[in-house]
Amino acid sequence: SGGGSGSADKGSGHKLVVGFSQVGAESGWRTANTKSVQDAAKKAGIELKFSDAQQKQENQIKAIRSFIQQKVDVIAFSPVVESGWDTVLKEAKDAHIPVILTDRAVDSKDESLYVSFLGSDFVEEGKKAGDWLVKEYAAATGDVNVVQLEGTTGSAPANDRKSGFADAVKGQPKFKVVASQTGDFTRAKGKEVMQAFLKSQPKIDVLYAHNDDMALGAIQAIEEAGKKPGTDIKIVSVDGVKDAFTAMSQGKINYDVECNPLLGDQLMDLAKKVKAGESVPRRIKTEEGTFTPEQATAALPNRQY
Amino acid sequence: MRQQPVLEVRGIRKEFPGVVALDGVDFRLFPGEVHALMGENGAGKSTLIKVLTGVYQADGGEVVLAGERVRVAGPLQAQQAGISTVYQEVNLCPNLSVAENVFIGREPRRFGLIDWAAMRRRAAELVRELDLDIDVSAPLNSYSIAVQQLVAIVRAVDVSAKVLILDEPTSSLDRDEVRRLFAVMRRLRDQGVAILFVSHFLDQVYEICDRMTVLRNGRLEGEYRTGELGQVELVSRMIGAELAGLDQLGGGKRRERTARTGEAFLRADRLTRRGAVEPYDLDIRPGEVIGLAGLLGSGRTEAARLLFGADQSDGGTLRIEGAVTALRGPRDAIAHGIAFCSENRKTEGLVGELTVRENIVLALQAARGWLRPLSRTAQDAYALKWIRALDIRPGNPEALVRNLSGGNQQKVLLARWLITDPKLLILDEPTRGIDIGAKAEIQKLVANLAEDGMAVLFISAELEEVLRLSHRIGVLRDHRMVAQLDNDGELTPERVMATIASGAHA
Amino acid sequence: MKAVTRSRLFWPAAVLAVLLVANLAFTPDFFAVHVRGGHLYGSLIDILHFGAPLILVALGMTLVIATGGIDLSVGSTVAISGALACLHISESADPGGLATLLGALGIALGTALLLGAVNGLLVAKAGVQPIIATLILMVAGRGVAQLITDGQIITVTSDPYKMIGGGYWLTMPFAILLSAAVVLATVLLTRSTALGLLLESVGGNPVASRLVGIRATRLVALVYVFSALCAALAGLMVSSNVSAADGNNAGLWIELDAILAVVLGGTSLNGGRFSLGGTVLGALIIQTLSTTVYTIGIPPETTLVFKAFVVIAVCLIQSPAFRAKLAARGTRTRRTTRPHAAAPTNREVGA
Amino acid sequence: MNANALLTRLRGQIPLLVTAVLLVSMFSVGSAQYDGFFSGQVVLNLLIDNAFLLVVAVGMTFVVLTGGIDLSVGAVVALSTMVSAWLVEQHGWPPLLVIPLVLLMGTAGGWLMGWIIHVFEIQPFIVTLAGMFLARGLCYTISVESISITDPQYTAMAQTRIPLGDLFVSPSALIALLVVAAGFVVLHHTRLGRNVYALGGSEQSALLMGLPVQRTKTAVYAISGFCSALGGVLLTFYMLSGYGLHAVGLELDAIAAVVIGGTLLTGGSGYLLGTLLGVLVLGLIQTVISFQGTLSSWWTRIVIGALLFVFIVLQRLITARRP
Ligand SMILES: Nc1ncnc2c1ncn2[C@@H]1O[C@H](COP(=O)(O)OP(=O)(O)OP(=O)(O)O)[C@@H](O)[C@H]1O
Ligand SMILES: Nc1ncnc2c1ncn2[C@@H]1O[C@H](COP(=O)(O)OP(=O)(O)OP(=O)(O)O)[C@@H](O)[C@H]1O
Ligand SMILES: [Mg+2]
Ligand SMILES: [Mg+2]
Repeated sequence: SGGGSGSADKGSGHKLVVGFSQVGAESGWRTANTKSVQDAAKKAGIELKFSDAQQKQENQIKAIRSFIQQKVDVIAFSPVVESGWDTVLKEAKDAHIPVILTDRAVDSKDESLYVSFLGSDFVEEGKKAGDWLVKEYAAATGDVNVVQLEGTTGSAPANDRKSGFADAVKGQPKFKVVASQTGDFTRAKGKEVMQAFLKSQPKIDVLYAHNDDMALGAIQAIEEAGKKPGTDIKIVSVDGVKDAFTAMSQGKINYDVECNPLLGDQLMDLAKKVKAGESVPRRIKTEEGTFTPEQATAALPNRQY
Repeated sequence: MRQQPVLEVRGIRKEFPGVVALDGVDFRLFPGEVHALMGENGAGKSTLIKVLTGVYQADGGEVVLAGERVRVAGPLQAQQAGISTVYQEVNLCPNLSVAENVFIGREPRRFGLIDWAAMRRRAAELVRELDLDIDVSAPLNSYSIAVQQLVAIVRAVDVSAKVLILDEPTSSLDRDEVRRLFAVMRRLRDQGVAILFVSHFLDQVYEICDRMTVLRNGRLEGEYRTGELGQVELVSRMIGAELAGLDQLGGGKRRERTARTGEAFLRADRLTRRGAVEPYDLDIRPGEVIGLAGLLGSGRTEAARLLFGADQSDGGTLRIEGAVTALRGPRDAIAHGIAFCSENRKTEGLVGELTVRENIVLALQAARGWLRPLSRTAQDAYALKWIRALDIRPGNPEALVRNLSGGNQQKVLLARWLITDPKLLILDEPTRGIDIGAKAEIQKLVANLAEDGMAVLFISAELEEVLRLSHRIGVLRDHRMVAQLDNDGELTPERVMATIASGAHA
Repeated sequence: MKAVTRSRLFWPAAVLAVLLVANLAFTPDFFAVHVRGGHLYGSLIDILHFGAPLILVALGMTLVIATGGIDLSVGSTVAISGALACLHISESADPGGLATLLGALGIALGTALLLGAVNGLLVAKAGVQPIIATLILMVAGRGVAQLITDGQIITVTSDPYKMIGGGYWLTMPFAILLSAAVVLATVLLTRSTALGLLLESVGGNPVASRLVGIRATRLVALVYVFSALCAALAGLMVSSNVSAADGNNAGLWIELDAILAVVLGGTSLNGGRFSLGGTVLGALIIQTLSTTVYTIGIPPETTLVFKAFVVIAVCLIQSPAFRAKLAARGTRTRRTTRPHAAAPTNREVGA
Repeated sequence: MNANALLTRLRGQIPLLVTAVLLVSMFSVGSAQYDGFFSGQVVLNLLIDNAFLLVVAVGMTFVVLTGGIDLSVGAVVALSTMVSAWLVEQHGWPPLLVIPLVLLMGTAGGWLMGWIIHVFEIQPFIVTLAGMFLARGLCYTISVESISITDPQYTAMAQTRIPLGDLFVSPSALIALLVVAAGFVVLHHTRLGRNVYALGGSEQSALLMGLPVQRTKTAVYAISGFCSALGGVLLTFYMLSGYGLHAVGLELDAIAAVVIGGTLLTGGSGYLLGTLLGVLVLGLIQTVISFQGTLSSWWTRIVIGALLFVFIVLQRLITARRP
């Protein structure tokens, strides 16, 4: 490395090298996340070693090992799962390479294995969705029948968004989750499952989808059943992708909890600071909001992904 | 008072969907005898053997082994009980070496591990006993069907069992091999082994067997001493009708042959393939039957395969109807009106899962191309015609070929090529496993086809058959065409044998 | 009666019927089909509708399997064709136009033709084992689909395109009609020409097939092309149904479902005899199973356990060996009610 | 034995040699291309990182040699990690009890599948697919979350590094090599092994030759089940966690490794050492990708496919050209 357009090089005289191990490319959200990291690195003049794990933890471990082998300055990665990182992180620590987690935490007991965690909190997202529901139906007296479209069984966002939501509505027996199935985070499955729900459930008031894609699929199913999404069935979802905002502006989604993939700039800043030896907070939350249809309509033109 | 039979079955019944293969058959096998099981194709011989060895479970009746009633659960148990079997279709593992095929399941071991060196050494010895000169560490499928049959025999014989069952072991062997096999059988018999022998060659049966049991249509016809029953009478017991004369058994006089002249349909000039057959010349005129004679492994099959494009020649030229032709594959050959009926019906011939009808029309259909399907009526007509002509049993065109008896499968294969109405018909061991009645029919058929102008290349291990049909005979030895003899009426099997032995032009 | 039960389609059909009836117990109006908004509406329609792409993919797979091969790349082909079509439509000036639609179809099917040809050449000409040959495209193809969509979901709004997978014609979902037409065409193609026989021959005994002069190379290559075309059509259907192309997830694991459908339909993975009707039934069994899971509310955590037991039960019922053993057990237990016949010895040889 | 026999047997090994040579060339190209690639540790890491795959692929080789297929391996691996983590962490069972138990469970599961396949004559594809569903499903019924393992004995296994000069290997890598050696001996020097080949050559013949077909078939699936469970144990050492989504798609990797190694999917022909090479090929492709380090997600897949393509086609061309 070195040379080239290295105008950003300061002090040490060689470009900062960051190794980033991404989970995979399983969704548009993830791709936006990848892109943001890559663009930010370019902008900050940082050499990025990028590796895609294709949803496999073992591939991520391999990638981190190879980063250590290549003696990068900082390692950043989005863990596929929370557990099972101690060994390889210890190796990184032994090689004096600081590690930053993005998007998801690890459950390691040894706090010294990573310097900072930057990203969203899936449980929090589920909670926000639940809170909105509680508020929306504060006045309602009868049962509120909720159907849930879960993410890929066993995946962290699915687990966490489910439990966060459940926590938020726990105290209120009127909220009944009458059906809950996995839609694998995809539109096609979301549509298929919703279609079955519409036939097997006599009364559905609310749909809670673990991501926008499933919600968008479900909307089509609802429309084909001759009902009005957003009116006959209220919809709350997570992610905040552009298509969902469009749907919101048409009144088809009632509430969307943002899960921001654009943490590239923050990550690069963090990497520079860590390399420079500055102290950084252990937990940095990405800037995430929640959107009502009005807010979404306003934000739609600037939405990047 | 005779001694107790080692193996006895009483009232055995075996039914397959739509067919009663065995119906109340009794059968006894005594130590120290060679016992022939006789019957037409589809009479139930192989089925009886499979019931005896536990491949099939009988639907009724009982098996008594050394005086005890038993239920033979499977071939493994049969083997453990001292019954060693060579089944009709070669049932060895083509991917394993010859040595392994001989020893698998009872490999010599040292410290719990297979002793490969000992295994190869002993296999080589055993194989040499039958005068086979083959590399025992080569995979079995690099050898011809005849060699494979011998390997199966070697395996069965070496088990040194109380009972040895041989289901048509000689169907592709030549005289010498048969002689050596009989020597081994006699030795075993003298040691007290009971041998069950199935063959459609009556001469062989009369030569080696002490007694015989005749089956007809799955029923027991009777049990006889070989001396008690003449050949003619035996045949009439087998087919259940009086025979006009021995002449019809196929042992009869040779057919009149008018020598053919004119343009050769096919002419091979120094045609060769490295490692398979040395350069040879051959021409076949329409209406001519050319026989190929030679010992096992002499290269007859391989010479024939070159004429069909089944293997690529790497030297010499082939002319078809005068024009030099390079056959790129069987498809080319078929397009030129050549048909090749392989000696190995199981691996190179039939598609077991398809029906008799489909197997019969397959070659014709392939030649027409997929866009011009034979109508179902046409298919049925072909199938029924040849089922009748060759007496294929069961006569149901929708039966799966896999379920047919060996001889009937062979007839299906023949029918497949006959309906393509070829100009040159290559028949490699076409009468393998076919009963004598049908054999005579087939020989007559071949002669008639030639009479009508078809050229025929006829390969058979049975020299008499070759002599009976051919106008000329090419003699092969060690992959070389050593002579071409005119079958002028004076040619005798002995002279052909002598030519083979001397390897010189006669 | 016996002739009916012996038919190859009897057991798959029986299984399907049992599954459907089981649903009735949980959802009383499961079999009800209404007309709503001019469309047929009901669970049975849904099963056919969502099963349509699987039927298509499994159809192509059947022919591949008949030749003794296997095609793992169908899932990627599904993704690629949907992605290409949606990309073309989304970039065109007139997304709702018929010309655009035809262009999209042409690009998608044309590409599939190419992909199938690559598979076919690898298998038939180069002699690579089918599972590996198609694994290459399975891995790379998913990447290509992502490359086309840039990893995002391409949403399109095109009424004619929507028609393929999500539209209705004569009150029926068009997808059902389309796949029915393809099934019919395939049946005609294989059974009223000699294609079926030749394929079965190649799969049943390749050596013998060569010796009877069947053009096995060409036939095998063509079968992979056909499979890719079916997959591409399925891909169009899937993406059209949701009006979006998802390069990441479209057709994920559909190859397993398709193979399962073929096998449930009674076609052996070893090649040879194949049954298109069986495959259709197999695909419907799988789709009904999913629908059953949704409608009777099996929690996602136990869905797979449930599926495992259903699949095994289905296979056992279909297995002649199992039925024979069951029947034998039945007669034996009935017999044991009287004391054992005092046969002197009835031991198993060498047991 | 004469020279001719030696030659024929050597000729049988040619595909294996070709694969090995291609593997070495791929490694050389990688070394020339990337800094730090040409090191012993990269080679050893191939073993360390793919130990569990190697073990699973050994089991798969047995199955494929009989002409069968085992789709359940990935799920059994996941179930093994899950059961280990669950028992050790949430029930406090000692690892020395848990590991044999898990191995037994895998073996029994495999045995059961083999038994069903043989006795009821159902195609292996479906039976093992059902096994896959069942094993994955059982994972989720234990927990949908991942369970991390903090047990000191597991962490010790995970972090132990056995030095080899300047380099090191993990105990798991050694275990995997041991399994390969054991598999080799069983396949090539015991009756069971030869019966496996015979079964793959022709099941009907094997039956008629009086070979213990049922025993062999169930044994083969039991071995595969055992190897999967052992692979799962090694994976727990590697990941220190149990998770229902571990090893998704591993069955395809294992089958690919076996087939790349020259084993025919139709059975009866192939080598265990080929499987070792196959695993190394897959691992090396992965390593090249990670050293490349600039590929976006989709290019990663495309390049993996392309490398696989080049490898397979070269392998075919070279082996096909010999006389
Ligand atoms: N598995 C099977 N299924 C159905 N029918 C069968 C099966 N095996 C044999 N048969 C039928 O049983 C009858 C007896 O066949 P078998 O093989 O015993 O004859 P064979 O006497 O050995 O004849 P060949 O001389 O031709 O070998 C035949 O009609 C055959 O079609
Ligand atoms: N001593 C031997 N006996 C038999 N076959 C042998 C022997 N030595 C070598 N072989 C091989 O067996 C193969 C048989 O060749 P081929 O099939 O052409 O013979 P064939 O004359 O048709 O004899 P048959 O068909 O009667 O076995 C050849 O490849 C030959 O090399
Ligand atoms: Mg017979
Ligand atoms: Mg021959």
